Amino acid sequence: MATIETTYRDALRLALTEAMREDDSVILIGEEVGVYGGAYGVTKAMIEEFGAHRVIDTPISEPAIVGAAVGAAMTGLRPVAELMYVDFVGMTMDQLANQAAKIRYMFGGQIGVPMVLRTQGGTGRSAGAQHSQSLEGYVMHTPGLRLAMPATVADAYHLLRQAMRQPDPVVFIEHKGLYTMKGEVDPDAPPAEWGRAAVLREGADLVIVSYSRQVHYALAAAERLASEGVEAAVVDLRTLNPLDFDTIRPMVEAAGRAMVVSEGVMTSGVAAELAARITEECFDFLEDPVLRVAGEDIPISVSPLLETNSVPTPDLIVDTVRKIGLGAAA
Amino acid sequence: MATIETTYRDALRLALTEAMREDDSVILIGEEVGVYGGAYGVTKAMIEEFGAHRVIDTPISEPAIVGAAVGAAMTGLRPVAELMYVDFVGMTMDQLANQAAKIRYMFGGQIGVPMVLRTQGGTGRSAGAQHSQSLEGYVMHTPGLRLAMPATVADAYHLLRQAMRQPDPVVFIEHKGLYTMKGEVDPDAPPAEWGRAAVLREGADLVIVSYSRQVHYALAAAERLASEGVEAAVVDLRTLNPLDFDTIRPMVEAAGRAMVVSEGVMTSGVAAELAARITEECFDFLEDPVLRVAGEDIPISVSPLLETNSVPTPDLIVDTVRKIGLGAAA
Amino acid sequence: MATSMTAPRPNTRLYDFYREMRRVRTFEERVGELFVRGQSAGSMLHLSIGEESAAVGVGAAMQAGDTFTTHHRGHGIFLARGAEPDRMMAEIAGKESGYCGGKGGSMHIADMSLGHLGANAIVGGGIPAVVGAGLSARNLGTGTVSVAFFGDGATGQGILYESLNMAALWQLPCLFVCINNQYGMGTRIDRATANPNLHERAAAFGLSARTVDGLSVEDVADAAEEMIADARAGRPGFLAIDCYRFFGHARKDKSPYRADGEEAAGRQKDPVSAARTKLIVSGLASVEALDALDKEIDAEMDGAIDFAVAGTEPPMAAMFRDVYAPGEPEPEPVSARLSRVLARD
Amino acid sequence: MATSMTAPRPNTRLYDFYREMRRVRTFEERVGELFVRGQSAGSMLHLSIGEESAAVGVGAAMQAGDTFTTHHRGHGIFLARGAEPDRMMAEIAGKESGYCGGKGGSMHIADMSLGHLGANAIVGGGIPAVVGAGLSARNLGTGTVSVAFFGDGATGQGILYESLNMAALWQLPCLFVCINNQYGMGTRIDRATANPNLHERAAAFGLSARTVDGLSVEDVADAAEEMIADARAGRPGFLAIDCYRFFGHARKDKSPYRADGEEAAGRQKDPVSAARTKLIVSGLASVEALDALDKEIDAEMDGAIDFAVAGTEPPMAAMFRDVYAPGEPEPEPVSARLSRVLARD
Ligand SMILES: Cc1ncc(C[n+]2csc(CCOP(=O)(O)OP(=O)(O)O)c2C)c(N)n1
Ligand SMILES: Cc1ncc(C[n+]2csc(CCOP(=O)(O)OP(=O)(O)O)c2C)c(N)n1
Ligand SMILES: [Mg+2]
Ligand SMILES: [Mg+2]
Repeated sequence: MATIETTYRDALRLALTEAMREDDSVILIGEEVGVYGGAYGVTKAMIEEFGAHRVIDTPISEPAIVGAAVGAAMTGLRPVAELMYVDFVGMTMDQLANQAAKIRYMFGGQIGVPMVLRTQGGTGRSAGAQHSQSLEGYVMHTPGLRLAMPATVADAYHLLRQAMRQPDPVVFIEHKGLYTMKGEVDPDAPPAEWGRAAVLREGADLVIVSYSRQVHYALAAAERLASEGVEAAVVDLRTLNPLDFDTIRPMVEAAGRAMVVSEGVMTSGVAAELAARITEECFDFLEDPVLRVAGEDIPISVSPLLETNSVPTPDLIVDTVRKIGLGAAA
Repeated sequence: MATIETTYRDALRLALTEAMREDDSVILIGEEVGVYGGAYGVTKAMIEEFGAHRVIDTPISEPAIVGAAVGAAMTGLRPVAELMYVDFVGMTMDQLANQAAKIRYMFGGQIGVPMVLRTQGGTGRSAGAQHSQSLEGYVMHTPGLRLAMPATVADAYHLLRQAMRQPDPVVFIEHKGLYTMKGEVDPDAPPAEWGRAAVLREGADLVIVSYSRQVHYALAAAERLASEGVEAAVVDLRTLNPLDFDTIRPMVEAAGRAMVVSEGVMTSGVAAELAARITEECFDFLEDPVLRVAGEDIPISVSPLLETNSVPTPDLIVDTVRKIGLGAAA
Repeated sequence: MATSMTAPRPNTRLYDFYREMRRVRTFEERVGELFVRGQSAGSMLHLSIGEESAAVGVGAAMQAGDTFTTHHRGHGIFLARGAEPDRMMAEIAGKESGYCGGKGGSMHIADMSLGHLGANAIVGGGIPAVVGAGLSARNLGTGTVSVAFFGDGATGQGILYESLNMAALWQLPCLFVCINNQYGMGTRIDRATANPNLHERAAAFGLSARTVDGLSVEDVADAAEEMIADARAGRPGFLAIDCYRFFGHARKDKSPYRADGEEAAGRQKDPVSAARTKLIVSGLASVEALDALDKEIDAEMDGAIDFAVAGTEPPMAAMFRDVYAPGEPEPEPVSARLSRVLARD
Repeated sequence: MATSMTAPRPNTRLYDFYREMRRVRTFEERVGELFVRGQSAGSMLHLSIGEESAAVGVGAAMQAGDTFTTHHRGHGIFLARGAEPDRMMAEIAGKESGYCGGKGGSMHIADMSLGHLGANAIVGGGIPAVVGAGLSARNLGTGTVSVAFFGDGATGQGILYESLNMAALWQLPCLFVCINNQYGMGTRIDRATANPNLHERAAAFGLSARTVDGLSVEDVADAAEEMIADARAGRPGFLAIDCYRFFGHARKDKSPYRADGEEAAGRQKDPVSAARTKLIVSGLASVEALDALDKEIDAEMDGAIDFAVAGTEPPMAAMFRDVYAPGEPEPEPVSARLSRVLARD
């Protein structure tokens, strides 16, 4: 295969399909992954190719879905479990954090739990407080869980392929606002190293560190800022565990300014970690504190106006940079 | 009542008992809170005074315990639910984060959920990976949930009394290592304002910000440091939501150095938030990055040696301060 | 129940049931319209068409002061318990004039004054709250019952069994109503469980439990009356109501996973037309009278759409409100924090 | 099963059962000693004395390759499936020579080579893993069965019902074994549920389900053999085993919530002495032979204590190992991070 243009959704399906063709031990398990084809269509028609024993529709039992995936992963299968919304992760946190994440450690390294938990999060569909969250912070705070959050079509494919090869449990969070996004991917090209951030834009004035959909907001903001004479670099973390500081450190040291952009709520979340970490690593080079542009510390409303403004927007990113004294207002 | 000397455990019981005497709508609900008297003895003999309709022993059903408390709180009772270990919060996160925390907001302010979820966490009993965690980070990352973590006997009493008067859900996390600690409390004295941090030690060289058991480790470390000529202030946050920066800001600005000490795992946890926040608030005054002394990014072992060293110790605090170039090594 | 009608009408239970069921159905049809007109907040709209007897039959058996929670398909239930269609539709449109000021939407409608403790977007999420409400009723001696409404899909959720067990153990005034429309999204009940006789599970926990055919709203109401009376006396129950989900799971789902024949057959189980036919055949109401009633209801529900469309989105200032109680400081907006941080010198 | 005995012995099933049950009991008594000697890692030690027939009866019915998970009271089960007492006791003491290198302890013992997918400190936490193991067995065609062992207390946990439902729906080779020792900590089963006939719940989900009296290990084994054969053929089951928890919940609990009379009566339900008596009465073994066996076992278990006590704590270097797979970078220790941060200039 050469480079193809496709959507984030189809790139995900391609990754799942190829892995299932290559390895009989890969199974999909979750609500509506089979006959329905996935709530967001990612697994469409896969049950027809792979059958109901490998594409497993479940009852609405999130805790046991994750728990069954744990047991399957310990006994020879490579389960890709699906949580329809990351908002449901709360009911699975015991199986995820007390079982999947700790089994290798508690049992002294005897065995791992090579499973992927695919899910999706974020705002954008007026889906309300229980279907619009960005809960990667819970996952990132749990040692033992890898965490991947693709922002691009190419990463939808490659990160998912890589996630399915990890020896440890990976939580793989897609963004509901990206499924129909188009982009290019070369499935045969060697992917970027797992755990390595991608520099999507260079820029000498400021480094914006982000992941998932907010990467696109950051890029849009950077474009606008460029027209105002400010050059912002944009880094897509791709994975939050592992977390790549080797890429970020020299960039921030050079620019002297960093902003982190995350859709998760600000307090005690991913943005806090990134800000604390960048500060630790680059303290002497920083001209300002690392700027946290993150989700508001509130639930998400169904009202589209409130929903949109409950998480960072390109406007907020631009306005913040202007406040630094860079750009238009400067 | 005047000042009494008592234990953390008994101070908690006193708070619960007085509240139940004053207000018939207060109930306790949880596993073993009644006949057994609580796994750590906090509710000992309370069922005898208040009866089984108010001190409610439950089946082992954490999700429904929290869910029932939510419903009770919405319909006129003042439930104090108990999770035997904070490690079980994973299975209740849906009821806690999607229901209790969001009900007021989702329903447009119609009603609140005035419940307290009492639980305990931390290391110290060789209880292993699933009974030794410090999971306040999950709670602090959830808008809508108040979070109190008493370090002293006086706060065990006063914070719990205050928690039971809050209009919103409060997660109240005790420390299993403190139950037998003795101290003084005057139940009749007006308590410190809810949400206000306590300065337990003044010191011009460094501000150590902590909460729960680590406050005592910080105080012990500060004592040792004082003998080396370093004066460290120690702040006990008491509540993590609300979070009091008005107390901390001038202290850090004056000292120019801050350390945060938390038993929770470092990455994306409470220490990250505190470090990020202090940096934001006091950037121009900081001579070093805020130092994060936190739980290791690993599960807790049952082996006492590994367990002890998986979370901050007074030694680690002292050594870190020495590394700054303050104290003995300087 | 809040409906304003002018023409004299037969004073029978079945007629009232028909009227309420028709109101539910027409309301739901209008929700569909709202969506098509691009006026709904999002597409996560779950219509209860085909399930009206559950809402109305059980709703009629409840009393003032009784409380309830619903699942995501709960419009009909709330209507049957007295909701104003205007404010419901406005909420579904995400407007400030809605029940929750536009923050909740279709899946999070609630109204404390009518005992509605809340719809829920988490399957099973609202069930344990009725256990808590049952504790309140018991301890405060209110004499009220609390009813959990949920779908067959929620029988996959462990929290249901935890709740059933507690209610039975403590003999709480609770009723668990499972609206079995045969589907959880695209999964037919026989692909979700090996034993679709759902009430047997509740019986095993010690509740009085039964299944009733939702085709007859009178049967539903009879069962509900008995079981609610029992619940009020401390004998909690579980009532499964068999029906059929006429349309897709949510607005965009066309149910490709169902054979046409199955849908056609399923839609025969129509409690609204069954009630209508019975009213006419038994001479309790004339076709003309019912047509007139239907028109009245059409007008009522058209009014709800107009009300919703005319509403405004909640103001930005509402965003930070209601996270905590009135009087508590609101969370600091990100932009305010950033301004503060950057304005430091 | 790993026991090294020298004397010739009667080759009967009951004798073997007795031996294994006695080994379990003696092991547990030694665990108590380990604690008293201050050599156990902590006090969260849950002894299975009184429950030996469950471990041994079901354990004997399992085959090599079959997998299982246990609850926190799982020493006996693992012994019955071939565990080495030495390494178990060392794990309980938190020593490097233990099954999990001293990281897991009593509540997290596991051994993949013997099919032990892990004990669990979360009540109910290990149950869904057998559903996953059942999927593996089905998809990979291994012909193995996976057994979840848990206490009556776990019937409060919703995840049990989710797991039962899945196993029945997918006809997986799973057996759910509920060791009903009448108590969850201080809560007697009749204070935890309105219907203590626990197997009825599983039946309602479509599993074959029954209760057996744990006094007779032979009865337990018969039931388990049948149900495991059924499970292997795709008919999952639920087996409740009635017994009595002889001592407190954990080492420090003296069961003040139980009347003396109740305990005395409960301890009559002793599967070990019942088997012993039957062996003697039926002439299958002499008192002397059994005494000799008991002594052998005493020596074996004394050896386990010695082995555990002689072991060393895991080295500090083990702390950051096994969070992720070998070859993956280990998490950076806090002190290393701080050194790096502070050494920046
Ligand atoms: C915990 C949880 N899991 C999954 C979903 C997604 N979901 C929403 S409705 C639904 C089907 C529910 O079926 P049922 O309970 O029968 O209700 P119905 O839609 O048929 O009225 C699913 C899977 C959800 N909202 N919450
Ligand atoms: C999820 C969870 N809740 C509570 C506890 C505390 N706890 C440990 S054992 C136990 C009682 C369990 O009873 P049962 O399942 O009958 O097992 P038994 O102890 O009788 O063997 C409780 C409540 C726990 N470990 N995990
Ligand atoms: Mg349904
Ligand atoms: Mg028990």
